[in-house]
Amino acid sequence: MTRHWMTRTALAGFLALVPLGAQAAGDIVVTYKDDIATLDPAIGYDWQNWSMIKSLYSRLMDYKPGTAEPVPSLAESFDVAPDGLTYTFKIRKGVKFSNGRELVAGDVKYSIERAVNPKTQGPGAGFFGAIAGFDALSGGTAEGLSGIETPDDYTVVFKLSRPDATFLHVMAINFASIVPKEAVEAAGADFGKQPVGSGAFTLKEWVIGQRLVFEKNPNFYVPDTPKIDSFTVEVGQEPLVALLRLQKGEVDIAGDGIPPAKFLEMKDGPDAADMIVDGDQLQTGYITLNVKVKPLDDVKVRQALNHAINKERITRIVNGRATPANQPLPPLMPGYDKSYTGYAYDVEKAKALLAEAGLADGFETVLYASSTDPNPRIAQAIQQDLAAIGVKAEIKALANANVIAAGGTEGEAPMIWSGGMAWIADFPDPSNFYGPILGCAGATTGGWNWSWYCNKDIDARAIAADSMSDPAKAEERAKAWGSIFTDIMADAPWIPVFNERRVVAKSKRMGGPGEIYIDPTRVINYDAIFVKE
Amino acid sequence: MRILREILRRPSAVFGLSIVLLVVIAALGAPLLAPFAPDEQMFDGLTLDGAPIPPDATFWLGTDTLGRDLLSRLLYGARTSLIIGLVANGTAVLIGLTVGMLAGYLRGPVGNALMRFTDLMMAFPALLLAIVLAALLRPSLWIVALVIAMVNWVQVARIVYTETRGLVERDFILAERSLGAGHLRIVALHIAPHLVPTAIVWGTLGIATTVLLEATLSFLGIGVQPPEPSWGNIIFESQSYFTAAPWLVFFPGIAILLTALSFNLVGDALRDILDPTQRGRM
Amino acid sequence: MAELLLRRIGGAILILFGVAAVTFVLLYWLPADPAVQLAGRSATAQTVANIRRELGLDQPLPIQFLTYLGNLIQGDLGRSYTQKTEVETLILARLPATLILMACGILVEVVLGLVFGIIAALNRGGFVDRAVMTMSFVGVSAPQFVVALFFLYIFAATLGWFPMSGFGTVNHVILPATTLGVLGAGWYARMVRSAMIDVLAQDYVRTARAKGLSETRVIFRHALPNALLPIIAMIGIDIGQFMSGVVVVEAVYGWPGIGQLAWQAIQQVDIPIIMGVTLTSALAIVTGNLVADLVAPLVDPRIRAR
Amino acid sequence: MLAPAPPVLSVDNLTVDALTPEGAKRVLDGVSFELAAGETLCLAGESGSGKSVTSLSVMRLLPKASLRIVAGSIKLQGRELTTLSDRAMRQVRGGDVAMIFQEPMTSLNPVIRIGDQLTEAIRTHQEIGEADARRAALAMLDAVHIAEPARRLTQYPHELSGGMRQRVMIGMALSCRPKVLIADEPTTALDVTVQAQILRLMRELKAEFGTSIVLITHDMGVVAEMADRVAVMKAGRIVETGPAVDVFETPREAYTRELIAAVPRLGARAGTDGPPRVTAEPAAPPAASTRPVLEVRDLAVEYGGSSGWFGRKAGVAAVHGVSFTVEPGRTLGLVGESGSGKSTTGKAVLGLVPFSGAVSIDGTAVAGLSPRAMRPVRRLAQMIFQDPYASLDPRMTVGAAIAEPLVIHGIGAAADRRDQVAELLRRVGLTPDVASRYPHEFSGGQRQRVCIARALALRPKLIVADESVAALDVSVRARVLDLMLELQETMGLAYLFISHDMAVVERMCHHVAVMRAGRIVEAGTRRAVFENPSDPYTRELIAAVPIPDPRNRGRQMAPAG
Repeated sequence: MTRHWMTRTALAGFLALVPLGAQAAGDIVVTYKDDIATLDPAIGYDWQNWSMIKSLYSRLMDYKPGTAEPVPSLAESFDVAPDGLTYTFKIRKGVKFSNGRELVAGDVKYSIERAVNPKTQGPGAGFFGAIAGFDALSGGTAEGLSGIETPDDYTVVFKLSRPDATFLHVMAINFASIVPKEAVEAAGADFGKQPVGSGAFTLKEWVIGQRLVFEKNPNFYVPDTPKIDSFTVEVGQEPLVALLRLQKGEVDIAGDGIPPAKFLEMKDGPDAADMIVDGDQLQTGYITLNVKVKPLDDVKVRQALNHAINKERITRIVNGRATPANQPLPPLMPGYDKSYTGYAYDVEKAKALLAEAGLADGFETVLYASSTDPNPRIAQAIQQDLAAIGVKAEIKALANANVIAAGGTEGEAPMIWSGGMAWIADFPDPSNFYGPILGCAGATTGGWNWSWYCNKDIDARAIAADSMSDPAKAEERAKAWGSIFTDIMADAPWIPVFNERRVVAKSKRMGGPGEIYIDPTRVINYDAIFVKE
Repeated sequence: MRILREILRRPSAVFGLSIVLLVVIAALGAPLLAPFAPDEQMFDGLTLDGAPIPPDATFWLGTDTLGRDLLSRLLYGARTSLIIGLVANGTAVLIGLTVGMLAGYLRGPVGNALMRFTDLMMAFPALLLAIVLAALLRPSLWIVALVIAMVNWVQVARIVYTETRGLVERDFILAERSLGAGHLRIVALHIAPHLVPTAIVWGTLGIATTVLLEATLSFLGIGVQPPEPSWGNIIFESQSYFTAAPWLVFFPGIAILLTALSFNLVGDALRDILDPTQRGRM
Repeated sequence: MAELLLRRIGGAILILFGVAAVTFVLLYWLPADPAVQLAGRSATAQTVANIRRELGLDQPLPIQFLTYLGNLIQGDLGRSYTQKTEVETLILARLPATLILMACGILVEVVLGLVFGIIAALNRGGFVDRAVMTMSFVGVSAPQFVVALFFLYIFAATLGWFPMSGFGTVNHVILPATTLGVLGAGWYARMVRSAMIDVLAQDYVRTARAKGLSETRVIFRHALPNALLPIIAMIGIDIGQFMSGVVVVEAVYGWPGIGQLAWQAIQQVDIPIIMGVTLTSALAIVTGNLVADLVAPLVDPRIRAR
Repeated sequence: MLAPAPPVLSVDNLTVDALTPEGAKRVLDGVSFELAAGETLCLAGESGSGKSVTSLSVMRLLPKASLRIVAGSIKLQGRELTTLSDRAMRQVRGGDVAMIFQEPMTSLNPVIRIGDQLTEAIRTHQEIGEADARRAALAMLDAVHIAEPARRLTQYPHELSGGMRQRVMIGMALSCRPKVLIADEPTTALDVTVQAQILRLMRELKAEFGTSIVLITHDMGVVAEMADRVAVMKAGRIVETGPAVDVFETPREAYTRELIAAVPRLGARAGTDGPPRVTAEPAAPPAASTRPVLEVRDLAVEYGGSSGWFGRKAGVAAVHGVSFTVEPGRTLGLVGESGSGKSTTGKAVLGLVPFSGAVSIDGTAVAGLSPRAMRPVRRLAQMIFQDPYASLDPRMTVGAAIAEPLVIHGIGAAADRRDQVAELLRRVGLTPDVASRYPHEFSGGQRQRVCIARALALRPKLIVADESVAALDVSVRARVLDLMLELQETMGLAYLFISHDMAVVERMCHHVAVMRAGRIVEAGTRRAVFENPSDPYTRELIAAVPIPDPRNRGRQMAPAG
């Protein structure tokens, strides 16, 4: 049996993959280096599958393409109670899963409960923390969420246990994608490989380790969407090789971006404007300074380090594909404080601060970094900057998982360069930059607050800001958040280094504005991209 | 002396020996020879776009992607390679000798257990094991050396085992036993000296393997930690540049190849000289 | 013969068990916590604890290992942490590609090794011999990732003769297989040469010559089959080398085999996959040795008699 | 009488150089001989005399890289072979001149069936089909008297005994009816009974096929048995040629005389009890009253047994139920053919292989003794091995090697040991100044003397001599044997003398035990065993020994069974 299977697969693998040079106008090829992990929306949480899951499933809410503005999607309309604790969604009628069944309110309840249920082992459960009954379900004492009600097939009512200004964003996040119960149960743990959704595309074929083929969903409820007939994701492609193939016209989008070496060459090339999409994303690269490790427990030391880093030079190492940062929030994020200047690059001041802290001769410390290029190089640049003020940092360039483990262990990692694991916002709301990475909640074993910074006052202000769920108060709320982050910077638990721009290479035939290739909420917006005639 | 004379009669061995000497000189003399500090990220070492600079009058072999002088890094990298080569391989040969000799001489349950353990190690894909160990132990120069030693002793053990088995069968060992010599005496005075050539040969050939393994581990980003230069991690840091800045891959690549080649050539010549029964073989 | 086979298989199973145990313990001590990994950055401590319990990671090591072994015996290698898929599915999906690559690599090294080894042996001590032997050391001394990058630069990027990466046609396999085979070819050339020199000095070769046989017949009918005996054992052992080689070669050439899978898994500390790939490799190595043991008697009647 | 026929093969002034890193070295120096039709010419000489180089030169099979014919001519029926093209030479090889070699065990290709190796030889020289060639091969196997010839065709060499393989080699050599057969030590590796059969076969076939034979041997017994004419070689030259009877009875050269004199003759000691006296020491009285130095009861040894993961594996019994005693100052000869278990017995006696049964040395039972308890016993019994080179650590000077037992047993200070070593070296006929040299600087005989000196260092009562002279040339062998006798007389040593050579055993021993397949088939005084053998196997062994007397030829051809 096994042998039969092997010969067949080997042959199929060998014969079926004819060179993909000339494809039909509506079919495009996207490449990635790594395997696509899973297409289960309750589980998938990396930037490769993020955009694919977006296009396979639909959610109550979505964003206007290329923007951060939430709009109803599966929901025809929604209604928020004045206290901000009850959300009522009216679901579009006649929406069908790719297995042919109509999507109803029960599916919404099932899907969100599934994302929260500990058995699913989903990483996104925490996003739904405001829904009533969350603690019972995630604690294992209940089977469902008491806060989700379905009065009829086309109405879903969410009851929150506390106001949550980001709730509409949460309803647009991948984890809130709607899945049909029967398909999930039929596929069991393999649902991620046999996805059934109601999004713009359906998965037609998945050859593990080689490619995935997505096909247009003809019944998709958004008119004229998607624009392409299908897209094939080829995995296991070295970014550099993908670029060369892209220049030959064999590939339409090089998903991993442009390797630095190639970037300069292409940027100066004649087709740069047509082939490179370069834009901001909701990302900040930072160095965490562990407030529980000596001598970083001294705020003066942390401030000194903030002054020591030459961010301009670091952006040069990434070929200028980033902008130096001075605060945790990226510029695109509401609440970003344009007037804040942060800590300037000033070696003398840094030395003076160190001397004030009684460390005029510097100290020794350890800097963790992801082992994937360019992070070890950036770490070395940081190392050299630190050396200039007498701080000797030993670099540990490790696999991400090991860095994450070190960061989540109290007293383990004095400094971590976040690159490779850097925070990219799940949705465009400043609160998304606080809780897990700077709030007290994240400062636990296994948490992502690698600074172990915990300021109860700030935590209280964060909760207050999040409770301003009235859309009218959006401006005020953003301001509140902005001041939270600049106040945090006074304590200097981070050295914000840069906001990396996203650079995508596409073939010349791909049309549309840059935003749909570097969509702030979708990465690549497969629903919107199209092929020029 | 005889060995040196014999080596000098073999052109390929002379070539190997000269490269080995060059590498040793580079390693020992790096501080004197290197035009720049190996980890100095020079402002003029990168173009304004952040691209490395090709070989020119200032930077003879060009600069790397952080604006450091490649020549200086290569010279210091020779230290890494040699240290790892000597330490890792020395340890590997020592472990291999001990295990192989004990297993070959003792046989019985202890010898059997040792050999089964060696078989077990043989069944591990060496690189995978090294990678897991490196991840587990968190790499530093010495840890990488240790990891390599833990992977590489197996071959030596197998060879020493076979050789010891052969020696034990020889009449002069039987003669020693008939004279009433104890195990320790037989092993120390009559078996170990016969394994010296093997140790020397593998001590040399193994350096080549070790240098390659270190380079491979560093190439995969789990070897010697930056900014400590190693020929492998120089390539690792620069591999995405290999079309745009081929010198960053070419020079360290050649350095690794030549070093491994020269140790192989010298080791091969030593095998020829020290083990006349093997003359002209492998 | 049957008893020997049984003993061999028994030994192989024990070795696999040992590999499983050693790998399991090593991975257990890895600093990375799979539950934290899985839970992702937005997880609460509660979620992490839930996941740890679901995966059985809260159990003591021996229990975890026994559970793993129990599943293993039923052919269940567990589920990948990151890919959420049965590990055996992932491995089986990628194994054919690796097997194709390895088969081509072995072909390259054996063919090159035989040709050059025989040429060198027949010209023993001469210029050709020395040239071949020096070249063989160049092959042996060239790190595979450097060869791979050089090949890519020269034959794919600059000359454009071969695709840069990928899988599917004969053209795709040539560069990776050659990269993989160059190292072995060096060893094989040396092995074949020394085996041929040994065999050519044997009495039966003298007998064959004394019979008045042509040199071609002496070499190919009388000497080569005998010289192949150590080579066959070598191919068995070589599988281990190859398993290491494919990690690098597949990484550089983007070959969709289990080496690539292993490398991804190691970077993501996806323990079930690392375990699975290690066991698969060990199985391949052990099987390779076993097959070499079984093939040897077909070539050498003396072993058959034992 | 007809005019003498032209010689089939004539070798004239053949000169061969060996190419060494130090330059050319002459190994054959103007060798000339002729071989008449139907004649057997024996090239006799000790190792290194150039016999084999001569025969390989005729076949043009000298290894190109190391040996080269620099002068001389080789004519086969008037046709010059030295200048023949390779292609033509291949036709000669195996067609006109065939050759058989010393080692039948390694001379046949192990991975090719006997039948294929035979038909290959036939088809190389005859234009016949496979089926005919197989018939011819079968006929040849029949001609060399191999049982079940048809089955042999499908077998591999390892499935045949040494004697059968040599028969196959002969059959293969004769399959194309060569004019000349060169046999290079064809029986040296064979047991004496098999040797007798092979020699008989060669004689038979020579008549049947009308082949002329060049027989190369170091064994003067074989020469006497086979030769019409003899050419004696020494150091690359032929020193004497002539008809066999003349050479044996009136040798002209001193070397030839020495060679013949050195050959022990079976029956030479007939009518006496012990070995000849070689010193003026008074003969020791028969040691009836003292206890034996070695007493062995029901000794059994098993080989290859092991206890592994899958239960105990039964081994092969090499020795079963062997019992004997050795008296002080006496020699017990343990004689038998290869595989009879005699060497194993010798090693077991000294506890070098695991055994069961009872062994006591000078009254101490050694079975089950701990290594520590065994040490005093070790001083009483020592061993001399077959290959003196292999039994000395090549990385140790001979002085250190001889002192080794003293060091091990903690006897004497360093200076004393030096003196003792000097004394021991003198004792075995070497000068003390050689102590600082390494084994490879000595000749075979000298090395064996060193081994004897080492064995004597602890002043043992018993020496186990395992084929101690088998690897030595005859002339050297005689001198070493004399040394051993002398030591026995002066030091009162007892020997357990293990040998396959009946004549040597006859010369050396007081008592003899004949072993076959792990058992003693006959034992008694030497005189009883040799003059009145009671076991048929003993009789066969004795009858098979060639006698170095061409007039007595064929005596052993009596059907022995």
